[in-house]
Amino acid sequence: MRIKPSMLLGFTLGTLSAIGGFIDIGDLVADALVGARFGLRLAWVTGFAVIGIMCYAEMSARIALKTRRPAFDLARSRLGPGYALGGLIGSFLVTALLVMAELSGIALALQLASGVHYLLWVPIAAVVVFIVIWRLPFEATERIYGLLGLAMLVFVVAVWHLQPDWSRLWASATTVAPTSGESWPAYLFFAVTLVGAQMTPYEMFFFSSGAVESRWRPKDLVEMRVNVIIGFPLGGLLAVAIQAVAFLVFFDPGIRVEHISQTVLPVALALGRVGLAIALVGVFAATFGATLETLFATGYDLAQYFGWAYGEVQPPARATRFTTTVAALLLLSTALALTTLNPITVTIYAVVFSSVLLPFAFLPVLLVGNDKRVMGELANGRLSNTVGTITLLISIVVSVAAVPLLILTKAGAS
Amino acid sequence: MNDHESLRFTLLDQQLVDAEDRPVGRVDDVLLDLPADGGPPVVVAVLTGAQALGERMGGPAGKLMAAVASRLRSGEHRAEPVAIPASAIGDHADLVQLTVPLGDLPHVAGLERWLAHHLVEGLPGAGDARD
Amino acid sequence: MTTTHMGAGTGVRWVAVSAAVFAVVMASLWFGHAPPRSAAAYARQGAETVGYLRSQTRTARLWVDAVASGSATHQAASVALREAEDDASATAARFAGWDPPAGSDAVRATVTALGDEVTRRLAELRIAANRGRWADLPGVARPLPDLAERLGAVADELTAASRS
Amino acid sequence: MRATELLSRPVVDEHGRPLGRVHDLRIARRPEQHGPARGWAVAGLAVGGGRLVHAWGFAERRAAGPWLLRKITARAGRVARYVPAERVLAWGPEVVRVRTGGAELPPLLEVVRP
Repeated sequence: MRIKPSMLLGFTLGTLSAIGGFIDIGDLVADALVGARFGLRLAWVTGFAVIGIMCYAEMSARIALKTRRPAFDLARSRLGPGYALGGLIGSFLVTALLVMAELSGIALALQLASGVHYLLWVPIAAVVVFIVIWRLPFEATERIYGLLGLAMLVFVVAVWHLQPDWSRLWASATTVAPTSGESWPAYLFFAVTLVGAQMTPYEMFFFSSGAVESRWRPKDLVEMRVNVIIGFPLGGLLAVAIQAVAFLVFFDPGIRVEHISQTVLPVALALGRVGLAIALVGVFAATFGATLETLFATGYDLAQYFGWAYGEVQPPARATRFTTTVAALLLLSTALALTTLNPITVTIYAVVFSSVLLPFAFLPVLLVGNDKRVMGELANGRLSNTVGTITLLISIVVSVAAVPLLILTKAGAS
Repeated sequence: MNDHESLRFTLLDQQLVDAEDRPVGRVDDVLLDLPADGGPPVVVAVLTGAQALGERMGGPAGKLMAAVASRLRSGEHRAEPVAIPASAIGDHADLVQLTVPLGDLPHVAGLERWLAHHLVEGLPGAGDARD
Repeated sequence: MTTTHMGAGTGVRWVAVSAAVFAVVMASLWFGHAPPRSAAAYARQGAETVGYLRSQTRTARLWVDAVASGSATHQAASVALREAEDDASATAARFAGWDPPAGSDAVRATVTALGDEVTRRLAELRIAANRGRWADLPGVARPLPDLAERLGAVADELTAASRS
Repeated sequence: MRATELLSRPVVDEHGRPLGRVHDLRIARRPEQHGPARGWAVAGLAVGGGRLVHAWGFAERRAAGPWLLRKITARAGRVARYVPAERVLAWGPEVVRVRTGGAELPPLLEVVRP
């Protein structure tokens, strides 16, 4: 079979969503932190998150290519403007924190590469992000960062080079209980954190809006599904690899992960300077891609709520309210990053609050996926409905438990 | 079977696009009129914009939204939300399609135009707002 | 579609809801940031603090090893060593800022002394790295494993004390 | 009159007995002779049942699943009734008054296109 260039091109939409959306600053922090404290005992959460986000990304993209209506559009038309406004404000606040954290992530990667303090890199990163938003076409952007993001695979290689005791890894991965010295609330808090870091609603909003922007039609269904089936599990694999290397290097000495530098340290120990350099490229690409995704997702949400023109494929002057929103959010996040607020702490809070919003994002998608009058023959099948319902129920539990656990465990400190 | 349809699912809150498929806004409310002869109410216009939406939602948040939206508008019509007459509405399958281009609706998407004119167009590489 | 007929009660309800949310937020902040008041809680915080100091010590040690074996770049290592030192001094300062409950003066003395020692050792590493004395770094780092052992022992003692 | 003012307005019969609230308006294209507009007229009201059942589309059976949501909304969906516009005596401002003649209103599902 001959592979057409357009297929590769379409494929990168999924790769970018996976690398930039699945592996972002939230994962780089949360996975390493969790691996160091709980080994692979929370890897099942990643498994669940991958399946859940695959289900909803597929559903929302299927709806988008049938109806040209992305996920946030549905939230408003199905659940009313009041409900959607709550979701909009919530996701706006969470994403503002996330953009700040992702920008800091870019800066921290550059700091580790150069030795120059990250605060000096923050405004530079913001300017580069702005230029990319302003000038670079959507597809070129996602191709570049999707491909660079593959550098994150170095974490998978590092697992082998650390010559682990595989039976110990397996035993850890198959245990659902906190490690000794850790409490159940802390264990559950980090389960929530991982869900928030890995099932972020903005992935779904970005993916479905991207499908509308790329003018995918029902004939692109297979291509879309290939993206989902390859992209998100790849992201999940990377997440587990980060947990594994942190487990192998940090668990026994009792090291707590507090910095991105610690996330990449196991790769340096396993693969030397070259490995470290590749890991830094991966971190850079993942956080850069995620900065763009979070910014766009927020712009999309606002534009879709009010019905504004939006789009990265449009020149800025054709979607001025969208462009202005994105630019304003970028400015706000840059200012926030420059306050020297600890980006790691901000990340933890952002992903926890993000997990609170999950059911609000999922419900309308599930409803429209079942609407035969809208979806026709592309309506949800039994698999989508079963997985979707279970994911929705779990996300409700997570949403309710997230903030009490955050307070009870003092953000995982004890 | 009756050929009536749900206002909630086919009109209210739906995306409005103009004759050239440009997003215009959403159907934030629907203006009804009771005919003098006693017949059922008829749809005379769809309302779009944050002013209509804020008035619809009510409460502190809605009032704030309506007030801000009204402030951002200019001209003598600012007390009333932006209305698009029912005569301009065409097809409404997944999106509500207007039969006229955005250029023929001077009150709609005012902020979009203002930003294009005052902020975005002046910058290099922004593209043209009017093509 | 919910709020079209809310009438006069709306304003009152908003005030009540806002007040309740505010109260919960304040209570949570207090819970998250209240200093330890009992001797047991103080000892537990001491154990926690010493545990973090050990983590920072061992992280620094790993970076020194990595740079000595050529696995890490000087840029990355000097950034990481500075982070370890900053973390250690912040950890120590946080604990030192709490007033010890009655009978906990010894705990305070032990923990703050360890905090000072860790910060001093990590500062030496940072200075050596910034002066480019990379060859000396393993020598400067030699006391670290010992220090980490001691920190571990103290953490265990304090944990035991907090439970009794 | 705004359509959303009508939504959630209480509905009573000619004796003032409550019949629930307006949850949806059924609209139909107007015949051409009624002016240049190809606009709509209100054909009837969807009344009774739960607010969410209507908002989520279960009252007019837009969706068959997922199973759990269908179960949760099944009873409330059956309670939803249809009021043809001809039966409406007054559209507001406080309540919508409806002439029932003592008979049951038809279930919404009977008059909605499948």
